[in-house]
Amino acid sequence: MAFISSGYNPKEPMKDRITDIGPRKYDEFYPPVIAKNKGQWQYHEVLKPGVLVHVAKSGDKVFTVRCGGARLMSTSHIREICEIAEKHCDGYVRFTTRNNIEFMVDEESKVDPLVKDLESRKFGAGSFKFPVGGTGTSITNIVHTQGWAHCHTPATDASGPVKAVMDEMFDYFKKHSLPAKLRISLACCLNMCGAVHCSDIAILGYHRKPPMLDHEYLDKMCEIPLAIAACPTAAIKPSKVEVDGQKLNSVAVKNERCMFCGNCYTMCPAMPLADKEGDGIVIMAGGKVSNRISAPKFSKVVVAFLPNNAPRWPETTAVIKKIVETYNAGARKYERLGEWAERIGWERFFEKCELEFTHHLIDDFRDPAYFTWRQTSQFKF
Amino acid sequence: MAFISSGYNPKEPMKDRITDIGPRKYDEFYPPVIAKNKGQWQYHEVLKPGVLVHVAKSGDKVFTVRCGGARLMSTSHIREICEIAEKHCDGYVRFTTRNNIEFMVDEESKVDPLVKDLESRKFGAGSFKFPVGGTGTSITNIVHTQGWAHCHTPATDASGPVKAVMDEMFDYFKKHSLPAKLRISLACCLNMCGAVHCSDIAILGYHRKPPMLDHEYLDKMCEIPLAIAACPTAAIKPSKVEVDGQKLNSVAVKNERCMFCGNCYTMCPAMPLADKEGDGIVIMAGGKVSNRISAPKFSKVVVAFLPNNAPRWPETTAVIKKIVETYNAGARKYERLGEWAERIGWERFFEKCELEFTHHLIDDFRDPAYFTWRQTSQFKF
Amino acid sequence: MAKHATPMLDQLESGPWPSFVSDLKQLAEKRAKNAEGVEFQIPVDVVEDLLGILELSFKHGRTHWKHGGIVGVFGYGGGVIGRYCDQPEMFPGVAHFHTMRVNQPGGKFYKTEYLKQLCDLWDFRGSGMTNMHGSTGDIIFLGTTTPQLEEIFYELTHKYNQDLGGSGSNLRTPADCIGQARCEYACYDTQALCYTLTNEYQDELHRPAFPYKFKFKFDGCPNCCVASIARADISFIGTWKDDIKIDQEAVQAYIGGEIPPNAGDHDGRDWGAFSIQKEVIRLCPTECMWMEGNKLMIDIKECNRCMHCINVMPKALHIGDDRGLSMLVGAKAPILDGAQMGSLLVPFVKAEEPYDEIKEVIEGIWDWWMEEGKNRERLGELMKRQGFQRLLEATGIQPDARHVKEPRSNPYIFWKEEEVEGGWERDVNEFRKDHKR
Amino acid sequence: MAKHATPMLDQLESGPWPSFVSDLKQLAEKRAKNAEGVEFQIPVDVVEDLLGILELSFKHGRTHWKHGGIVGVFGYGGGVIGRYCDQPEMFPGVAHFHTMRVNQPGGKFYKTEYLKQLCDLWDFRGSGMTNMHGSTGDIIFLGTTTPQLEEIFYELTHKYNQDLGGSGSNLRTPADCIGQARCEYACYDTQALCYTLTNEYQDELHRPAFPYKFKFKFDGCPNCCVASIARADISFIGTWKDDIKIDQEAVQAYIGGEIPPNAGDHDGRDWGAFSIQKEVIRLCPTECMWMEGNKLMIDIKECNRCMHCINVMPKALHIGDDRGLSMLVGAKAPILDGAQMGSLLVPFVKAEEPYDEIKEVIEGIWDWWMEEGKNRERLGELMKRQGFQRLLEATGIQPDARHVKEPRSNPYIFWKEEEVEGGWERDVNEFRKDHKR
Ligand code: SRM
Ligand code: SRM
Ligand code: SRM
Ligand code: SRM
Ligand code: SF4
Ligand code: SF4
Ligand code: SF4
Ligand code: SF4
Ligand code: SF4
Ligand code: SF4
Ligand code: SF4
Ligand code: SF4
Repeated sequence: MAFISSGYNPKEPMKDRITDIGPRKYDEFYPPVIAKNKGQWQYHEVLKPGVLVHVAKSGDKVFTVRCGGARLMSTSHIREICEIAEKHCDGYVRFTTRNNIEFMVDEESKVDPLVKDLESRKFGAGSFKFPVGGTGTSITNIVHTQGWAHCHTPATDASGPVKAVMDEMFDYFKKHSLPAKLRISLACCLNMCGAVHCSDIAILGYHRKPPMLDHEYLDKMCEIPLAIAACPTAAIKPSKVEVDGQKLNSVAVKNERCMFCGNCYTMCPAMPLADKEGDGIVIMAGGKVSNRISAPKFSKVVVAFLPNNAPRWPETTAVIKKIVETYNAGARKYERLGEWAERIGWERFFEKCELEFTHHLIDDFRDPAYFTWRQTSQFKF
Repeated sequence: MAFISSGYNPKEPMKDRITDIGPRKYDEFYPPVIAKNKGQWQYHEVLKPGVLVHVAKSGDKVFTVRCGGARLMSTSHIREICEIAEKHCDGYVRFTTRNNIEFMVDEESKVDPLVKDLESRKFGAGSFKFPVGGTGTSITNIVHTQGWAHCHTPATDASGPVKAVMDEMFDYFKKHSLPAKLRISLACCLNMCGAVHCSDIAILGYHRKPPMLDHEYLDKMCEIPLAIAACPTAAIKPSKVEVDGQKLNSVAVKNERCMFCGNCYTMCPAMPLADKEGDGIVIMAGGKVSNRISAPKFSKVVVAFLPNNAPRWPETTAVIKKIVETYNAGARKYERLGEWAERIGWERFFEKCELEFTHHLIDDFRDPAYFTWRQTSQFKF
Repeated sequence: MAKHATPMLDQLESGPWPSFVSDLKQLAEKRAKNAEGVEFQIPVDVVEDLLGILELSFKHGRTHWKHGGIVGVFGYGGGVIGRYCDQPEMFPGVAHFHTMRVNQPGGKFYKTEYLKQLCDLWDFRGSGMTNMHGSTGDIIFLGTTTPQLEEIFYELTHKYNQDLGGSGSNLRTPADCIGQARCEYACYDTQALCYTLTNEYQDELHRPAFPYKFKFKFDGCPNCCVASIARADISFIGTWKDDIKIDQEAVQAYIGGEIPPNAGDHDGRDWGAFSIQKEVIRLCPTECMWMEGNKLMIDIKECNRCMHCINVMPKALHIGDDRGLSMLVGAKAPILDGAQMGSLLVPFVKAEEPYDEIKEVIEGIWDWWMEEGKNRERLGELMKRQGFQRLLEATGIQPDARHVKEPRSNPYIFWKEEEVEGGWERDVNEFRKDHKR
Repeated sequence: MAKHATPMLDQLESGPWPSFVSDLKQLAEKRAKNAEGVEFQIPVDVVEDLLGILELSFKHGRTHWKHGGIVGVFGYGGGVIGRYCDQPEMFPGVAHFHTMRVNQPGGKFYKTEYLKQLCDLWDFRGSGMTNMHGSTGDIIFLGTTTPQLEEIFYELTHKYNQDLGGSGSNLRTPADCIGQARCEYACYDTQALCYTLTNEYQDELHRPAFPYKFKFKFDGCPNCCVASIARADISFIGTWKDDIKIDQEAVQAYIGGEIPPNAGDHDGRDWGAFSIQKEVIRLCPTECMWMEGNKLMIDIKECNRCMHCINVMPKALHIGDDRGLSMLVGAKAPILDGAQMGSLLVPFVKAEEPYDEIKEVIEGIWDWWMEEGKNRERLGELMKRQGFQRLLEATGIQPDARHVKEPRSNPYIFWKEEEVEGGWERDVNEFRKDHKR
């Protein structure tokens, strides 16, 4: 294929270069009903799972149909979204903060045809392309990250586990049956892109083996001081090694001080951590970000490790299913998962969810750990 | 006065020496009704402030009359206690964990004469010797420490402020009028003998000037390494100084790193901190130790500094009075001071108690400080 | 006929949830066919090789991507994440596989015309695979080669009036909730503020001058639909000062069961009849609500604007009119020092053009952070290291009980010399006159 | 006629609360008169000089006591606190003013005969001033001279069968609440356990072998009347496992207002009629109580034994019969690392002679602390530094959700090599076969 220039001239990079123009302006893309009623919305109703109506002071209404999507998305899929938007929504569409797709129409009569159309579209192998749902007290799309599809530090995949879990949770996506919203998020390493640390249920990729040291190449591939500085536990020290006869500058790692965060690898590709048995998933639970009733909460580690059992991660899906069902059975209306766990007590949470409490779950990271221990005689047998 | 030997012979310290015998056994000192009914008590009633009755399964009753005492106590005062105990209680008496005195009788008829007797006894200058009260929802005796009467590190006195505050709180000592128990404690320095850190109201002596350095004597009077090691903030470094011509080993203190804890002085008398303007009182509030309803709580710093205004510490008594009255007016039945403050929010606590919120009250001591900041959009205007 | 066998991935084509594998395959086929006769600027089999390398990762339980090194467009320090695979011979199509971050429009609203333009560009010069959207908010172009980076940037800016987003030690692409565009709870115009600040700080977004990344997120109200409090160095959360507006008739309609609670979003299960006592008044965290006969009363002074009652009865209760936002600062993921959520710095500020007050706070924070922050130290970590007091000084904000959940429980107050009567200099020999050694 | 003028102290003779100044003065006079003709072994004017030096401190706003140096009785490392004043010429009577800690009897019960013996001894060989009691629990003899220390110890042990208490890096004098002696809430015999352990560990109490001080306190129930959870390295807090015993008739009597709530100790103010819903059921932290018709029901499995309901209705509700105690460890004052409350280590253990299970835990903790603890490092600080897991290993206790208020929110788990399949040793060149550099 011949190289086709955009007009850019490498010899004169600055020639009529355009920079610092930022994004396209939001209001170019507002559907008319939105543009007209912005800031004048009066109330909304959730008509059924996946379908919202917002009513403006003017009396205007906008009907929103939300459908799920794998956010790892091809242009073919996006073009199909455009086709639907043009057919039903005058060519407007939006995406949600959790990677769902929202089609908006300005008349109730347009809702059913839109929904029917969306539900009718399937991939060849049978999965829905645009399942309608994810509103209200359902389980909506899983916020996630790159995983094995693009990143260099993951301890698990992203799109794979997400697909596996959402297949299990599909009924919850389609129904408003939970006591409150339940958010599941995934991050494929401790960097936690997507900030899963405040999710009702978080799936977190975690390494369990200290970095290997590629001594022969370490000094060539990395800035040794940066690698050393990257380590939060100061487990890395400079060291001289001898590899077949030649003295090399390299590093040594105090393995028992390593907490497998991968920072060293981010700084130095000659210190890989990834390992088939070593890597896997940590399950966290009980976080939230809304300020509704209770303040936002961090998720807590409830399972220290589950293996990367591709392609379906059965251990992970089973644990999540059990937690969701136990929460669903036990929580009160409006009660988030973390609020429920705190009300019944974490000792009960583990008992009811049939999860083993292991020493890994006791905080031993720095001073604040103390505040997670139990400084009261109050507990349940 | 001639030296009178106990029989101990300094030349033969080990000669029929008796050691490791421990305390006298508790049951030697139980009043008969206690000895008989121990472990068989069925319930109790608080008949009036300072007077309790405990009823045993056997039907036996023990009536307890509690009275306040300055725990800095002379043998004369103790002998008077004995006289009373012999007159009314067959020679039995006890002290409470908060330094009150409890006289116990086994018949209701004996209560009034005992109370009358106690209330009738006054010191020449007019203060009560044995004020009856301190039970139930009253303000009981102030747990306190040595202060200027005996210790070497205090930043305030103990017995003086206690007397001043209890004079102000006297009506509360005599009445069951508060929503719940309210405990006031005092510690004359950060060592917090008496553990005031979990009191409804804590009076804490605090230094505000870094240690002076008595260079000339420091090396003679102290083990320099111990002094250096004692400092929690590593503010102390070894240093050589010259005092009129002669080179001396001494220490240097990074003043801005000093948090005035006095540990150095405990290790090294050549590093005194005490200062008339520098020293004073920190007021803390909202702590508790019981596990009733809510878990135990630490007290929080609500006033960063009040001067040592002997003999009556008027600023301190005024602040405490204001807090107690505001709590008394606002709290619900059974609600401890800290539970009340948390329910209305600390922003309200400061407003209602007319206390200024200064930068000193924001935690900046190590990592856990973060958890005391406000990670929510929830607050009250 | 697929280039690589992908038995494990194929398994993920089953099940109801949209299969990314099926989607990848449909694009792979389309590129192979190339009906439109596109002059692909990167290998036509890029998606086949992506499937292949992903299958290999499923087999090995390990990623096959390498750290990207520094690639980008001229004059920008961000917007591109370099990637190379560690099996280029096996998968030449993804030997280079760089990401480009394209700054999404506010509220993630799109016109199809524009979306299709992006698709054309990306089919032509990239893999055709995207993330809609990345966790920060950008449109993610997933996978192209180094020579194409400038070409894509040139077309984006010249043809589509569209700039890149952030990466590296820059301001990252700001993101907002849908807000006033379609939400009755919005206390300020999240899109307007997000857009204004994004453009105001283009230089900070494109040219690394910070110790580390820095993020803005804009939530129109305390429901936090863009999760700003969990993942933005500065979260802008809408709030208000005056009364919650109450439509007493509508309240009665809720009590009477004519209107389903919480906009009807609990309808998947029988929760029994609505009880305003149980579901609203008793769940109010500040206990500032009560019924006076048929009238619902709210003591707004005691309300902390948690949104619960409004969420339950959106037809009856409405946010107040004296609106603005709170600024919380320091949220971040756990690396290195443990995760943080935003800590309240500015309880209330009006959110009105030209937003000068807000910019002042932002710039005060940046000056301090750029002065004091260590390399790769997030704002939250600096706050922990130097203390909240320093942040107040840097922004000229007065200490306020609203800054804390509770006052310190340790009495370790670091007094400054100028705060202490008589200062710290003392003559020990004077002292010794009263206190013999 | 007083030896020193004390205008400031005199002020503290006014007001209703017992005046320590008046008390000091009465003793000063008594010694001056010396009606009984006691052969005082320390200066007769010791109390006058104590008043004098205290007045001087009131004037100066500073203490006039110096650090004590090492004084004590032969073979003991504790029990005496040395004190000297820094103005011996002005106040010769208190030039030496050492404290002796006398191990108080359990529950602080006394027979006057014994108290008077102590008074005789202390008038004769000391200042006659005491603390009844010290914060740890001891009887404090306040102020004597070095030569008297052995004499007093000799008389205490030989005449009064009484030993000293603790100070220094020892086990400190254990203390207990009144417990079963006079309290219906007591879940075990605090005096018996306190006495048994005090005697069992006399060597640890008298001879410094620890990194720092170590304290035991014994509370018969979660009301914590000896504040063990705030100030003991090991707090022993009574609790029970089976049902709270309910006397339904008495419950009705409370509801009917025949019995005042909380033993009548709120009678100083009109709180209105008692409401079991408002005052008991709704305040129960676990919400495990309800009325079934006239019957009060408690789901004991959900109860956390906070004592509230029992405290409110002591005639109707009684602790269960399957009794024991919880052990919480690590409480301490703020120096150096910030204050700690006890953290739950042993949720439940029977408290029965010979208490072997309890001793095992104690000794496991001591072995670990003596092995790993730094000089002046309290147990709680060691727990923070090395982690709760180490404490569990040292005591052979299984991790349990009851050990935490909540599980960790940071995922930074320090895995041990033996826990990880395949261990940690790997051959990077093997790895490189699948992952090119
Ligand atoms: C579309 C979206 C905003 C956007 O700009 O894209 C959105 C839209 C609405 N949110 Fe949200 N929220 C959206 C993400 C969130 C998030 C962010 C997240 O999950 O990452 C949160 C925080 C969740 C958390 O706390 O962990 C969020 C917490 C809420 C809450 C508080 C729920 C709670 O019980 O705590 C409400 C109030 C409610 O549910 O009544 C709310 C309410 C709403 C309302 C009803 C607001 C309105 O009147 O329009 C909207 C419809 C809700 C629904 O789905 O039934 N929205 N909402 C996001 C849809 C995501 C999705 O595709 O599923
Ligand atoms: C005598 C004493 C025990 C002793 O061994 O000396 C004692 C005795 C009783 N306490 Fe106590 N408490 C005693 C110190 C404490 C302490 C320790 C302290 O304050 O340093 C506490 C913890 C306070 C705190 O939480 O900060 C304490 C918290 C309680 C509570 C829980 C109160 C609460 O609302 O949290 C109860 C239950 C109650 O009040 O109904 C209680 C109940 C009782 C009862 C009713 C127990 C009983 O059935 O006999 C006793 C009479 C209480 C009264 O004064 O009306 N006792 N009680 C102590 C008297 C101290 C004094 O002279 O005033
Ligand atoms: C693409 C994206 C994940 C995704 O699949 O959506 C992403 C991908 C990466 N993130 Fe992230 N982060 C992404 C959103 C986030 C978020 C969420 C957010 O911004 O709301 C977070 C948590 C919030 C925060 O900033 O704390 C996040 C926290 C991190 C961290 C940890 C930073 C910290 O201070 O804790 C790192 C590590 C680092 O900076 O070296 C990191 C680093 C990375 C790197 C650059 C890995 C590296 O060190 O090279 C990843 C490149 C992956 C790739 O191959 O493209 N990423 N990263 C997200 C950006 C897309 C976009 O622009 O829209
Ligand atoms: C006498 C007494 C205060 C009182 O007036 O009652 C006391 C007095 C002293 N304590 Fe204390 N402590 C006393 C109970 C306490 C308590 C309360 C308790 O035991 O329940 C505490 C808090 C609980 C704890 O142990 O954490 C306490 C925490 C301290 C500390 C801080 C220890 C820590 O780890 O934080 C120190 C500093 C030190 O050890 O160097 C200390 C040090 C001291 C010294 C020895 C000062 C010194 O460093 O030389 C004081 C001697 C004063 C004197 O001149 O006699 N004292 N000390 C208490 C002992 C009397 C008794 O035996 O009954
Ligand atoms: S979470 Fe980790 S592995 Fe996943 S995308 Fe972010 S940095 Fe990469
Ligand atoms: S993985 Fe993290 S903790 Fe382990 S050596 Fe690397 S940087 Fe240090
Ligand atoms: S608190 Fe401080 S000054 Fe007071 S007695 Fe204890 S150590 Fe001494
Ligand atoms: S007072 Fe405390 S902080 Fe200050 S120098 Fe002395 S030991 Fe260090
Ligand atoms: S954050 Fe508030 S304003 Fe924004 S979309 Fe959610 S509910 Fe509406
Ligand atoms: S917003 Fe929240 S705090 Fe305010 S009244 Fe409603 S429920 Fe109560
Ligand atoms: S702690 Fe419990 S058992 Fe001991 S005295 Fe107090 S209430 Fe009674
Ligand atoms: S003891 Fe406490 S938790 Fe148990 S039932 Fe009574 S009030 Fe509830």
